[in-house]
Amino acid sequence: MIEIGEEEISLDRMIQRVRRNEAGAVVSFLGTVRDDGILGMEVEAFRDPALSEMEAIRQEAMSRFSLTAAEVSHRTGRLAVGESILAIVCSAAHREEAFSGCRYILEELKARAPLWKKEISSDSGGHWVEGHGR
Amino acid sequence: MIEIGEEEISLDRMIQRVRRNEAGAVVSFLGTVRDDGILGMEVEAFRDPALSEMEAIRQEAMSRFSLTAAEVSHRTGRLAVGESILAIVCSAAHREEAFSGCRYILEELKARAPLWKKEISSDSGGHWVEGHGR
Amino acid sequence: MKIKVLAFAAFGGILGREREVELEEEASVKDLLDELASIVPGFREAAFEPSGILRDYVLLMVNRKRIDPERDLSRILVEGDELAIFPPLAGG
Amino acid sequence: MKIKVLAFAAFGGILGREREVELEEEASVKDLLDELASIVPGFREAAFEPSGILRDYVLLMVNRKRIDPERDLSRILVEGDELAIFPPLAGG
Repeated sequence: MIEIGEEEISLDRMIQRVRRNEAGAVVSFLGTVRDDGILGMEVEAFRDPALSEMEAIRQEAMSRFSLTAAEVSHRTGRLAVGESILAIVCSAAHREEAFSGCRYILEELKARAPLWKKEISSDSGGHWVEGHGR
Repeated sequence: MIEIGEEEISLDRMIQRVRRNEAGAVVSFLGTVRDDGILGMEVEAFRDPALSEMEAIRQEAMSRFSLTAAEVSHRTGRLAVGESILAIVCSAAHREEAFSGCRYILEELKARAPLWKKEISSDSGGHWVEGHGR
Repeated sequence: MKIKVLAFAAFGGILGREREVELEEEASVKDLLDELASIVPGFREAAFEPSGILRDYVLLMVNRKRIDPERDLSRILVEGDELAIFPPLAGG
Repeated sequence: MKIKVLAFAAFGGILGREREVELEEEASVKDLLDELASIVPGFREAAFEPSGILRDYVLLMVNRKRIDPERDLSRILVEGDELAIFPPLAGG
């Protein structure tokens, strides 16, 4: 499952969904809004291209690392400090593949999915996080 | 929190407990009984030394990778295919530290904590998994 | 002809998230960017170097496919095309 | 004197998970292992090479601290000591 939405991410349900009898390892990554003296964050997506790119990345990870399952969920909209931004969950027969797959999806998503984050500061303004992805 | 016990692991609660406003990343590993043509697994621990070693490993990971929090839970007793054996959860300011800390705890635990696994096969017997840790 | 323009992140603040621009037939991507620069305050400074070259951090899609600003600014648009303009990606 | 013996994994199957062994005063870890070999069927074959050397995969703790079978088999035990015997670790 690939999703982009405003609702709270249910990491627990994602983990339950990727569990398989033939998988011995499940690795998950949860990205949250870190308190850097900000009030929160605003996440924006170019939704359909972002979903396609995330699905392409998921498929690459599945075949490259022989994953048994993988899910990615990215939130958009206004998020408070501590809230979830992104969750990635991968299952595989062995731990190496599950770790590598999760890391791969995370790095590729940052580089390739059309998503942006604005840090909301106390002065009712904010600034867009400088992107590195192209 | 470090724990060894017979009860089902609540990975979700572990993840909730390591979330912090100053942490931007939570990485978790869940090890489950993989279906290798076995009926299940029996996990045995030398309980107190295993708890001490797991706590020592947790502390090493906390300082080496600047983790904000880390928890480890290992089950013992008879486990069916698909059930959880082990969960490790780490939070950190950034993703690199959270991934490295989780991986470190997993590898050190396998090498250093006095725990053993027996694969239960269909013929009512089974065999102890050959250990690599000393 | 009408071209839809989508803008994200800082460019959304300047251009608005979505707008339609009326252009002559046979207009190129570069013509569209010039038109935006002439009608939207602040867009020229945000998107172009003082020398008139498109800034490095301006990324473009036509009909949801990335185009190369070095090569494809001369691409001719047709009625109903959609241009998306955004800074480097920063999700995750 | 009485020494407690804990055994895990395959050694638990041979020795039982926990037992007490009665030894002469001043007995060493090696004496304890020899006593186990003489009273418990199968333990000698499981723990020792045919040459009489302790097998590589036999790991030992005295009072929950690991001891080195190369160096510490001559260690003298005292009443109430606890020996743990187990194969290489295999958790996780």
